[in-house]
Amino acid sequence: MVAREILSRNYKQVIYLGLFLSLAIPLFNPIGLPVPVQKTTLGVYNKIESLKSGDVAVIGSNIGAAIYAEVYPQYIAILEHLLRKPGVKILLVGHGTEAPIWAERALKELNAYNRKSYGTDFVHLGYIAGEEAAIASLCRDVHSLLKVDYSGKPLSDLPMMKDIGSAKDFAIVIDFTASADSQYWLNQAYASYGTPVGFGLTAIKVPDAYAYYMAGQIFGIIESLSGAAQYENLIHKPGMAVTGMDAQSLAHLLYIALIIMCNVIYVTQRRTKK
Amino acid sequence: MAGIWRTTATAILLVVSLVILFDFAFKNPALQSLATDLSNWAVVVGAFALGIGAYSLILRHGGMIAKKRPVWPYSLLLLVTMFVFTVTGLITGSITSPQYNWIYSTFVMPVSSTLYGMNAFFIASASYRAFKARSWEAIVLLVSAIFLMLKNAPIGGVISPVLPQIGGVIWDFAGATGMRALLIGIGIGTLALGLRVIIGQEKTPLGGAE
Amino acid sequence: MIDSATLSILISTTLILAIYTILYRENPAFRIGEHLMVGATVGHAIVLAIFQIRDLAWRKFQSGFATGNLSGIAYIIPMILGVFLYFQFSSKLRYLARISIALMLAVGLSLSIRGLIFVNVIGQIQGALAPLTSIQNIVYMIGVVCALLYFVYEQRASKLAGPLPKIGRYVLMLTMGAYFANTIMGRLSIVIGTLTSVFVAPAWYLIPVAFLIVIADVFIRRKSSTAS
Amino acid sequence: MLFAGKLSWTVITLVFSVLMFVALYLASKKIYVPHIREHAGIQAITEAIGRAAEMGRPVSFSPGTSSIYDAKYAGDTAAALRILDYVARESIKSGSKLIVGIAPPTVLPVAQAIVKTAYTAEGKAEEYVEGDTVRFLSPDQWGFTSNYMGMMHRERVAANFLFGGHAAEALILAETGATVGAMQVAGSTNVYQLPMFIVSCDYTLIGEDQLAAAAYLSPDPAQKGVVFGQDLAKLISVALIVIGAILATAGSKILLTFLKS
Repeated sequence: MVAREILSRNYKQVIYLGLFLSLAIPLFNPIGLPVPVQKTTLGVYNKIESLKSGDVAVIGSNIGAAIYAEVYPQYIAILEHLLRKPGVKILLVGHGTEAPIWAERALKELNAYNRKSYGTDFVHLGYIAGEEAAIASLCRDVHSLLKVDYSGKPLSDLPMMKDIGSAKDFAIVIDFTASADSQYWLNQAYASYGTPVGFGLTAIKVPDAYAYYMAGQIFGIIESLSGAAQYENLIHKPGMAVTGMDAQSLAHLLYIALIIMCNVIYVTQRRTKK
Repeated sequence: MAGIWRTTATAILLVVSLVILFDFAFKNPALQSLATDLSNWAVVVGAFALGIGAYSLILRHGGMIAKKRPVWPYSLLLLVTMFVFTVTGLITGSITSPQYNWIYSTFVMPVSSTLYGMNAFFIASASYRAFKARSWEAIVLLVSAIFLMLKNAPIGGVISPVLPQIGGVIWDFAGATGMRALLIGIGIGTLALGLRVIIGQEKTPLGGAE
Repeated sequence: MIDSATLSILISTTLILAIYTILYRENPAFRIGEHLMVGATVGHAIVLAIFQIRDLAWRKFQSGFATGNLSGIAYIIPMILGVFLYFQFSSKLRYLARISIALMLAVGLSLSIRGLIFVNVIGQIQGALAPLTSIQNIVYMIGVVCALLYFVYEQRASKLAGPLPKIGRYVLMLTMGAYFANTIMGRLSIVIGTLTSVFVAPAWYLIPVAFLIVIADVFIRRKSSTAS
Repeated sequence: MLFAGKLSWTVITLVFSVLMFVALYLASKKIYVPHIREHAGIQAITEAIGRAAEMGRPVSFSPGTSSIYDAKYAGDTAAALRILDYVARESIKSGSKLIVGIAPPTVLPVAQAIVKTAYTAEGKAEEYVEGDTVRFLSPDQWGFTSNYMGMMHRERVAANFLFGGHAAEALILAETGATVGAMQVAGSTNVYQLPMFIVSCDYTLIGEDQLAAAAYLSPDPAQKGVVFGQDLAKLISVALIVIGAILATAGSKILLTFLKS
């Protein structure tokens, strides 16, 4: 009786409370609502799964504050997956000035410096200036382009770098970006050396890249926050993307439920009036 | 006297508009710098308009305080906050100073993002109240909204992979048809209204017909 | 003693919660947040306007005056026009304000005509010129034509178009529904961002307090409404 | 002479303008006065104001958050000001209290002048209260929004009109209006906010509807002529789309090349 009275008079407040709960609960306690895995995401996952000990994965870390929300969770998930693969070597490189800051932040967040040994398992090259030309020379010969890593250590002191010469030695390249630089890797690494390339992109960049995917030129794409959430589920480590997607899913379900409810009430009321 | 000024206003409207319109069609450095200056002038005049706003606010809220209207403490709070922000900004000489930054990010930024985000709550109440299948038009509206929600939220694809595809088809159709027509109409409508104002047929936006 | 960062978090969280109470009902907490916000933003705008006049006009005028640059000196004109705006309170000199308004309006309207004809009209017509080789393109073309015919206002002309304007109205409703739903994700990310920022100590402790106040208010109001 | 890429702009702007001028001229000389379909939203404005007067509650109006020199929504704001003139006269006639909430400082002097003139013209100059009838709320989008929300609640407005360039605050204002039980008519050319108005308001003037309303609300009937000019411009656009698509199917890109020139 009381509940009914409150509902009819204060239905808006009840709806607001419902939305608050559907947003707040996943933030405290991620539910892990199913996020269907797209084949583009699965492409990236399978490619990394197939890496063998000794393979080198190049990560283009072109993250900036503007695309952070969409791309950083992807970046974390992929790095985590790579760190778990024994013997796989990771080479981090970017061509935006902000790139090294985000890369270091991710490495610290994942505790990479303690889990693996720097120099043998992974190397952070920092950022290289010069757009596509720089990528081209990196693919031609890493050592002639760069002498030191991000922190200034000579590359010759890093054991892992001894086996890496040109793009032929890269097993895969995954570029995280919102700009045209994904094209650079496709032109330089894939077209010239046949190195498989994959992308982690913001939602607006996906349609362009999808054409390459359909043509078989890239092995996979991680699309925005939902791609990141799919990846977090694939590696069984729900994180910020899953939490965000949980809240999004619950809220969308609530909206749809409200639309349906209002129509059910509307139709029944009209029937009784007749 | 008044007649001359009235003509001046009409003349300025016409001449300034023509300069800016011609600047778009012709590449002429002199025209371009004139058009840029005129646009900057408008911004400067606009900055002066804020004084009228501040005067209007002080008049209204000062009156509330003087007359001890029931809500006068809020008016006082408003005027004091306004004073504090103005003085802090002017004394520190920049809106990027640490002190100014502190008050701005403490008082203004959270409220802005809260109000912006409040949209999500109002979407909920609007969904419940407004999406009733009263007419065929309303049904079209609500069906396309539901499919788009199912396309965007991952849960749609879980229920059935067909749902996001339908949503995608609707989205592409909407962008290529309704949105396109809407934008073309707005362009044409703005031209028509703009021309009427520029040639002096419509005087209301200048401050009422005289 | 709390440091300024904690103080900032506590104040901003209090304000966030105070603003959210409008979802329950209009109340003093919301009013405080509202009036603080108005005062702060007007103060901010005054500071910006003063700096804008100084940097955009006064400095240009000064340096123009020093070097004899005519376009610099000319920046005295918008400053005079700015002062003219205040004459609208005078019954005799009101026409002066209209000159200043005419300048701003001319700039706005002509810039809008430039941009909207170029981007909206030409850009969209360009986009619609797909060859009619697929069913999809044919449907798109019919859709955009119908929707455009909806905006034909002359009654005889719109009657000539038969049922097409009516179909156009449905196309527009479909578009509106789709665009409505498509904004939701963005809006939700902002609330999620706000909630994540208040779900951290010490801000977090304020949330139960806010809820308790609201619940108490609900009961007090229920009692007083049943008593009366 | 013509800037590269601007030939099509110049031709189209000229052709459309000439059509509009001709239509205006024909209407002013009473040679051809078009019959313009009136939007249901316009009648709803009168209805809402009448309802407010019966209930003894005020009418609120917002001409948007875009300034009059805005490079995209200046036309939107100008149309809203034309509608404000109409709303002001109707409310004065019906005897309901009018509250105009202003965000952009540049719109303030114009709105003040419009409303003051309307009060004087209807012989009720003493009812216009400086600083109160036309209220400057805040130049900031969210400062304005919070104050407009609070105002609607406290004044218990019975009719609310939202016209002009509204941005993300559109839904917030419209839903608050619905909460306080106001009858609402809205209009905008901001295509991202129109869906919000359509969902939340009783009547919405979609895009060009609002710009055309500015013409047929004018006391001078000749202004309706321009709406016919708009119709002709739209019919040309339709023709361009249909002919262009047929040409493209036949493999000719002549129209596309023109539009890009």
